Amino acid sequence: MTLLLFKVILILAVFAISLFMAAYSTYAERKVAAFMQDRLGPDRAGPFGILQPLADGLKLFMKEEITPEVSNKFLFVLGPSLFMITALMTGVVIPWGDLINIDGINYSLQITDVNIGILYVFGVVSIGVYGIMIGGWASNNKFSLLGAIRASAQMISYEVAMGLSIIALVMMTGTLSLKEICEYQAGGVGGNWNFWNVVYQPLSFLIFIICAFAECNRAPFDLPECETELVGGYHTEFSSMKLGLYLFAEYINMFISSAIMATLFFGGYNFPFMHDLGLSQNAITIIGTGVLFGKIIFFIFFFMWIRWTIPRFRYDQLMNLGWKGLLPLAIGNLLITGLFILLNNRG
Amino acid sequence: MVSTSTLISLVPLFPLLGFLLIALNANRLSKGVTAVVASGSVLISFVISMILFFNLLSLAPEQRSLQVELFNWIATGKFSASISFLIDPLSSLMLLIITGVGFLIHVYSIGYMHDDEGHNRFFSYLNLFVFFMLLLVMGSNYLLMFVGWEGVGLCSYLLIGFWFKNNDYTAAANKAFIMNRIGDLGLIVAVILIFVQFGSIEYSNVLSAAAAGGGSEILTLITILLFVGAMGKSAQIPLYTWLPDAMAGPTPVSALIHAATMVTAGIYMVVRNNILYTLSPTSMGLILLVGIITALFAASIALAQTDIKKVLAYSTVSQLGLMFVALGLGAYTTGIFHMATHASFKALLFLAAGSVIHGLQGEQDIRQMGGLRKYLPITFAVFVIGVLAISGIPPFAGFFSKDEILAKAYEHGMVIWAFALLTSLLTVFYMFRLLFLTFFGQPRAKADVLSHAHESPPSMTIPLMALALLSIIGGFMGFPEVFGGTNPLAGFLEPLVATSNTHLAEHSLSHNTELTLMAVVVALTIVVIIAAYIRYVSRKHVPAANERNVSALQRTILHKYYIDELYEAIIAKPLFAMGEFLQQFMERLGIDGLVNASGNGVVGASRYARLLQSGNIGVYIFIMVIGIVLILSANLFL
Amino acid sequence: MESSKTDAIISIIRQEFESEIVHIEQPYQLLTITFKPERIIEIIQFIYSHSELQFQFLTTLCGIHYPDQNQIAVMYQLHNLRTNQRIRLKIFLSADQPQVPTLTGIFSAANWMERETYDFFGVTFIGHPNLKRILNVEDMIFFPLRKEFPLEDQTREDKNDALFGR
Amino acid sequence: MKTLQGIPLDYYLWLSAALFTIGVLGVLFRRNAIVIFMCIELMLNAVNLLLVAFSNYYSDASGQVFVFFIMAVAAAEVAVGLAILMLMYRNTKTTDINILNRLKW
Amino acid sequence: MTFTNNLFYFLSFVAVLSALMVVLSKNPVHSVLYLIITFFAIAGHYVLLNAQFLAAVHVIVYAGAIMVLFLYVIMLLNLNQESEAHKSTLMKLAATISAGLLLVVLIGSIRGSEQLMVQPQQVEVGSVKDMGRVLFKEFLLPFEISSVLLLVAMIGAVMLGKNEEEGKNAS
Amino acid sequence: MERLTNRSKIVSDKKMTFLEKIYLPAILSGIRITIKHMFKKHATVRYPEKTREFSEIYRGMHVLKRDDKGAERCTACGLCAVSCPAEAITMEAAERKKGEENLYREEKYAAKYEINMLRCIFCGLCEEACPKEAIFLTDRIVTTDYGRDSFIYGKDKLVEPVDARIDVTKRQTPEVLEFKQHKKLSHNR
Amino acid sequence: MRAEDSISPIVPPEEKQYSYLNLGPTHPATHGIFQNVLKMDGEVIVEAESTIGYIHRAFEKLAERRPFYQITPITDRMNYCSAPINNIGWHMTVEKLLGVEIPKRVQYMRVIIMELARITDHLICNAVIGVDTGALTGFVYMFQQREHVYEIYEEICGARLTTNLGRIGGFERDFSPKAWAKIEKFLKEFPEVLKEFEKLLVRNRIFMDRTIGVGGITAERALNYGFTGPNLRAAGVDYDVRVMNPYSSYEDFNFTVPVGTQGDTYDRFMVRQAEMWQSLSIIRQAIDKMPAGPNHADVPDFYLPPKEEVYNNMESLIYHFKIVMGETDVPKGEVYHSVEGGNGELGFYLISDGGRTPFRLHFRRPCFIYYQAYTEMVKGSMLSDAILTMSSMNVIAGELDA
Repeated sequence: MTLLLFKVILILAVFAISLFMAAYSTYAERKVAAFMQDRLGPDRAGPFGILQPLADGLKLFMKEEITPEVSNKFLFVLGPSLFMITALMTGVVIPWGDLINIDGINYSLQITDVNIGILYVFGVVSIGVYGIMIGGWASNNKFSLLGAIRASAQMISYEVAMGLSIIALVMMTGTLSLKEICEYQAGGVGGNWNFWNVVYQPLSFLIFIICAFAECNRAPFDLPECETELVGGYHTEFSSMKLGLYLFAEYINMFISSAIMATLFFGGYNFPFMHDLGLSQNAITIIGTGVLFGKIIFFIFFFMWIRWTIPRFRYDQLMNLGWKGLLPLAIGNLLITGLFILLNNRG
Repeated sequence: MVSTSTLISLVPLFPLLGFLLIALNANRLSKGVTAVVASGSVLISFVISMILFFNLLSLAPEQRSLQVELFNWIATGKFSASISFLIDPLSSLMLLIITGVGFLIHVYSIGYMHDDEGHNRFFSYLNLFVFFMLLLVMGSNYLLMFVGWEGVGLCSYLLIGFWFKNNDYTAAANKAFIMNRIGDLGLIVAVILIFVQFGSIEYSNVLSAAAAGGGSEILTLITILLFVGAMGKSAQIPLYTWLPDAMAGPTPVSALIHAATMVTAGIYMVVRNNILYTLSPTSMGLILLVGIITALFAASIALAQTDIKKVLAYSTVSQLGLMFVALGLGAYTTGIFHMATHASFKALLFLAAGSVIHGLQGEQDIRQMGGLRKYLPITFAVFVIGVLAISGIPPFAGFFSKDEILAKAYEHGMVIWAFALLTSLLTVFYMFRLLFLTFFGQPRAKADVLSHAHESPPSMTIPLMALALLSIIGGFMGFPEVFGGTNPLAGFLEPLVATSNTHLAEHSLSHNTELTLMAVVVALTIVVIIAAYIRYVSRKHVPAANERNVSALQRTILHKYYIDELYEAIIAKPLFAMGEFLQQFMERLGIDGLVNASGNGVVGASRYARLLQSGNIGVYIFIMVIGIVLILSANLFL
Repeated sequence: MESSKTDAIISIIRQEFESEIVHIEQPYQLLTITFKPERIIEIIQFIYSHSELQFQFLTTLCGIHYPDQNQIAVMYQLHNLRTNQRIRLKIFLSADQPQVPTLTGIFSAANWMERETYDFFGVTFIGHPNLKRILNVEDMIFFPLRKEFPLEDQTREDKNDALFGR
Repeated sequence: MKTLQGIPLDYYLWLSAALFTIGVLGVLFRRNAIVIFMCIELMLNAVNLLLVAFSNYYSDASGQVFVFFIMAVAAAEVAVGLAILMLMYRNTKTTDINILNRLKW
Repeated sequence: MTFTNNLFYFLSFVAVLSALMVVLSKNPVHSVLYLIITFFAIAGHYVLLNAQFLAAVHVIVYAGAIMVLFLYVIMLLNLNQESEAHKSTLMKLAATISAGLLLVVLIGSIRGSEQLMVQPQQVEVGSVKDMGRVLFKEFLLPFEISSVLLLVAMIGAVMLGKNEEEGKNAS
Repeated sequence: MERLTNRSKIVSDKKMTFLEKIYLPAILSGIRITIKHMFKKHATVRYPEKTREFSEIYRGMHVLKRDDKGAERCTACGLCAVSCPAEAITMEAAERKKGEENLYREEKYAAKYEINMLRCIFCGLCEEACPKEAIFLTDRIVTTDYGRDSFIYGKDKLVEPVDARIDVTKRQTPEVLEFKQHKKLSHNR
Repeated sequence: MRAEDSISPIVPPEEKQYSYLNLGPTHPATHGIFQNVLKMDGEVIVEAESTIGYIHRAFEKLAERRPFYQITPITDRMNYCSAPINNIGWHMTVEKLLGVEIPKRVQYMRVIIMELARITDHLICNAVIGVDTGALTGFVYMFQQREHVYEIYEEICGARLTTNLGRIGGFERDFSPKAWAKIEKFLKEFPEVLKEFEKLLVRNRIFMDRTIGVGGITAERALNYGFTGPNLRAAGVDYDVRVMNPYSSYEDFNFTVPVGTQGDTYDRFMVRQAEMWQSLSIIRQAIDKMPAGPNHADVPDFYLPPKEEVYNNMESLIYHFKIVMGETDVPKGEVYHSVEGGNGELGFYLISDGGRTPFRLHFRRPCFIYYQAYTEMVKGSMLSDAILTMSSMNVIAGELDA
């Protein structure tokens, strides 16, 4: 098996898994919401309703495609596509697992280890705004426009705090590569006592997760699409699979942010005692990937959990929290981290 | 346990934090909180200084120099300066004085400034001052010292003009500031020269390079310029006139800045650079000369002053002169010793004077005092201790240090010794004059003032007592060898001046001579005290309120030899005249004319040129592009 | 409501507006005074600000059509919350061109109530800031609550609309 | 990255000259202030590209640092410029640059 | 070799074409989108030039922030092609000619230069570490100044964007 | 405004403590509640398989009752139509012919009896108005449909089938039930 | 080109560009159908105008054609969140006109029903405030409880939402044991859920930030606008019809009148929340004090005779016919009766000319009166605030348009 073939397979796998996770996130969202609200959730399609995502997808494909008369046709299609593409692109730099040995050759379960992985993620995420903006603008609907404007302002604002919170982490680990950050946390208990980064950087993690909520437009930051105010926000006018793309992309974003959170703060595919079990490398890698997905699923659940619990912010309060709350906090965290590193290096 | 290097950087940090905390929340914090924060921060620094001091003691003498670099501050080309702190015997001693005396004065201020509306502002300034002073003595290079130097100048300015609503006080603050700038000019030029000469401004580099290099003209120039700086800060002739005026500030300020710490910066600086001075005898001579003249001159002025704080201020100038005498003689440790003892008893005197002023609702004129013994018993007691200390009565602190100076002077020659002795006797006289006029005899204060006269609150008296204790025992740190044993202070400071000592001719006075000298001095002192007693207590002489009743000499002295007027006449007036001339002719005719002409020309030209302005931005851009094309093509084809 | 209190109210109003009072009654213990329509706003202002009356809460306002007299009555019901007294004021207007000054100057609440009354009965409230139909469509040409527009008879049987009839 | 090598430096010169000229053209061509603004960004980027190319050629990071600064300046410029544009639009209801012909006095 | 060259040609083609479209498209929103494509092409060039960090920053700053601002403003002002008045044909002609002149002059001045090869360097000048080292050592002062500039720009933008009436009400 | 009664009490406290200001404690207690509910009994009724228990006096679709012998009880007196506030009931009366005694209990009967279920508000007034125990509301639901026409329920849908009687005894008061046991009133069954 | 020619008209600054947003008629936040045209400057509302009447059904006109007992179903459809209060209010109005003495037991039963209705009303309003702030889960928890109340209604009258509950003079039948059991169950279960709901929102800073200071109105303005009910009490005026003009024996029960301070959304929320607790306590007291007695008053002219009599007894049958046809005599007169509805003072102004139908019936609908303040309350606030203000005012379209 050549490297190229392996990579192609890996890319396809990541693509498929992203879509799969997104599809089942919609299902999980409905189930979690239902369970938290003493309801049952979808349970008609298949046992426990597990075929519901397929049914939903089918329905979205079959629905009539409505393009508003006055909207800009090209942009109207471009918006959701762009949002989806950027959502999918992020998965490239995430280390899904450690090395796997096939026929004596070690392959890394990461599509590409860009040495500025985190920057890459930020770059791609910042493009995602266009999907929303273009879609919202092209709808030619005031609610959509308001939603789009809110979304872009919110995403840009929270990107700042998010970036700063990560810089503290980067200062600590000394690398921008996700793989290296992940390996920095290798071992854990029983190994060489490198704890998860969240132990060292709890504040950074807190800021990051809050910003992740905002970047994914999830409650309590779901202002761009809050149905009681803006009907549907930026995707009010969308129907059929274009709407599907928006919804899907949102869940993919959630999946990817969960993956990034797990990688940056919770050791990624590492798990405690991983080197003390005496397992073969491949086994460790496979278990590690499983562990990573466990962490991801927990975070996705956490996203939902929060969404179904707390109210949302108002636009100005959101901005206040971002600029006056999280940003100074992130800067403070940065300074403290810097101070510690300085003292540590000296002492 | 925190490492020593961290401890060092913590010393100045706490006063800075205190300052920031108070200054940023001046209107929010209550007075109590402010006082606790301000004094507490200095106390912490003091404790840390103590720890450092003992750390230092535990090291071998050669190793007693700790340097900690926080970060590189400026790095441009060859020039580099870092924020780094140097702790060696000299600076650690200074630290103890600054933080110790500083802390006591902070505590004193709690009582003294309690009812002032600028209470919080005052404490923030005090803390800032302590911070800068620490920076000054702890800095490991000239630049950092300069920063501290300027900083304390700034604080001094702020504090002198603390009651800025009074115009006179503001003028005094301005005076201090300007005088100091003259000195600072010398200092900064000296620092630049040092950099040019040695390629570095780190003490360690410079001093070792200088020691290795030997004397030269440039070194003399540097040292003289440095001394100009010292003259400004330590109030030496001719830059001394600001110090008496600086008494406009609150009394704790006078005690802290203008007696105990800031004014000794010059001493510190000279001692820090003792090698340079040792290598340039010319400068040494200059210091000696300036010192002795200042000492005598100021002492004579003090004889006739009637303001309790002014007397003390001139006394300070005089004592500083004495210290410079010691430095000029190459007796660096002696200078430091006197500085240390002086810090305690002069602070004590100032604070006691403040207590008197406080008790009399702001009265400062000694002619309006007298007989305060009964009203202010504690103040009286500590004042007496202070006076005895400054007069050099054994075994009070001043005795040892002054005696050491006299001994050194004697080694050098009789003339110097005679002048120094005269100064010292004058000191005794005016100090006892002050004491007798203030506390003995009949009360001369107005009845209503007297009826309210009261002892100060404990927050003021306790620091007084602490300082009094220091004034009593402080001398023993420089216990002379004559009485057996070794001089601990000299030993402690030995590594600092070791290089200098190798260059200086070794004098030594026999023990007998020294003891004789001591006896003579003490005897003379007692004589002078008796004279003062007769004049001011027995005969109840009180300085006349009216100037006409005094002799011409006295009047001259009272007017401080008309020095201020002299400065006014020979410096200020010509300067103003020149300014006027330049304003009238150069400015109006020459420069203004040129400027106006060009302006008028442009106006005239633009009357036509403005027709080009269509206001259309597109056209502008268009023209711009054409211009670029033209320029580029000119480049290309020509 | 005790009669003494009512009497006091009546006497205060009588003192000021004796000539305006048409009729006073107390059906079901609720003081009801009928006034001539001309000075009604003045009267309401008076009982609003009078220190003993202080009817400062407009409970409701509505019209009543009396086809026999060809009159439209406007009923104002006020409430003094402090003493818990209610009062009902009535004026009778000609049904041909009912006009009365607006109460919106005193009670903001009167705004929609008057619009509703206009909508239902065609009473023109002079000076109303925005007098247009509120519940019915704006191009309606009649005033539905007048009695000359009867609802269809409940028992009629000729109407047999497959969708909405019976 | 072995495959990536050897593009002549003057190719980049041509390219950035072309981009720059297009930017200039846009500035001259359009009347919409926002588009003019964007064309200025384009010109800046042409310069950036050249700087990076030079930086790579001389293997000196200074060129890239300059690009960094240009980005910072561009961000500042855009923030202020767009604010001015908003103000202009608020007052004149247009972004036509010719409307601002009162700037001449 | 050829791969790189092809990539270079492709990116250059995209960059120039979409740059032209920026100028020529009537709808400002399209202009913005074309400009974004141009920026991506330029980012691609950066990667070719082994400046990945700069490429990422370029995308984040230009595409992620600056162009969003543009789009934001255009959306807020609701501009479309109808709102732009067109220049007279004469002006357009003049514009084209002068731009062409500029191009000619630029080409003329570049033409003389010799063929220099851009090589991927052994020393990775584009890495974060190197950039940081240069930025914070040699260019520390400009760096600080540019931070001040950004701050000032921020304040300026806020002041300009502030509603005047609000200010009046507040006072 | 002074208090009108002495029973009032201010209930809203808008001051936030520091803990409340930092969001987290409230959010934590919130997510505790929601997670607790995940493991609680669900309130959902899986409708077509299971139905909610209706009350005995539920007001659903009407039924026109027959008596014990299978004859329609309605005598077309029209009270139900009069009492209907929604005017949903239409009926036409007819005289009973000979030989129809087993079909209609009284001499007069409703030849046509229609309820427009779109108009009907299920207020139950017709049931109360009926003096003949003829019309009852039941716990059956009027099913949905696509057209409006199909909502006009005629006798075919309203009259209970002879072989599938609908039990309404639960709706009747004990006194009525007891009264029906009387021998002399057996004609009333 | 001369410069002067091209000087553009500068738009005067006061003519800023505003956008108009149609909030409604069918917007998720307008619970019911009514429209608000908002003039917006960005997200800030500069001006608002309300258009109502989308579901106007001319109840006042309809009532002039209906016998008294047929008006009850009409009242159902005004505030459909608390229909029983409307029903019973109407019954009491007629009883007042007739001068009928109502047995204590009936009065207490009415209190229980009315307080249950108040709970459902407030419960929906508060749950919907939660929804409009984005917290959907609390809403679902609360709605389960509303379901239980509806089951109680169902046990009592057979219907759930539009109840047509009770008759003139009392109830059509006594509460069944099952109904009592359900009431007891509700009294036991509801407090827990309510507490949980409060825990989710009341001290949550996000919720407090969203609601405090939003859509506030001063007591003076509120009174001037004719506010009643929780909205008025939120502004700090403790006007409650149950206390000021007790009806149906409310004077027998011990309860407090919760008030707010600033009349903002949070106050309204808290007042409603507190009123639910008070209602629970009133129901408890009513059950404990419940006297024995008949389930209706003795009004042979209006209360239908028992069915067995009708089937068997000619005189009863005649009465039955008379009542159903609405041919009984009523006194002439003019009567105003008000009850404390879910949203405030629900008044019935009835003029009878002695005929079978009212001569004129006017409803004082609290929603209709206070909703006109909405435009004033949202001026200068943001879009999100406007929505919260609307939901916290609890505008019920049925009552608004009547």
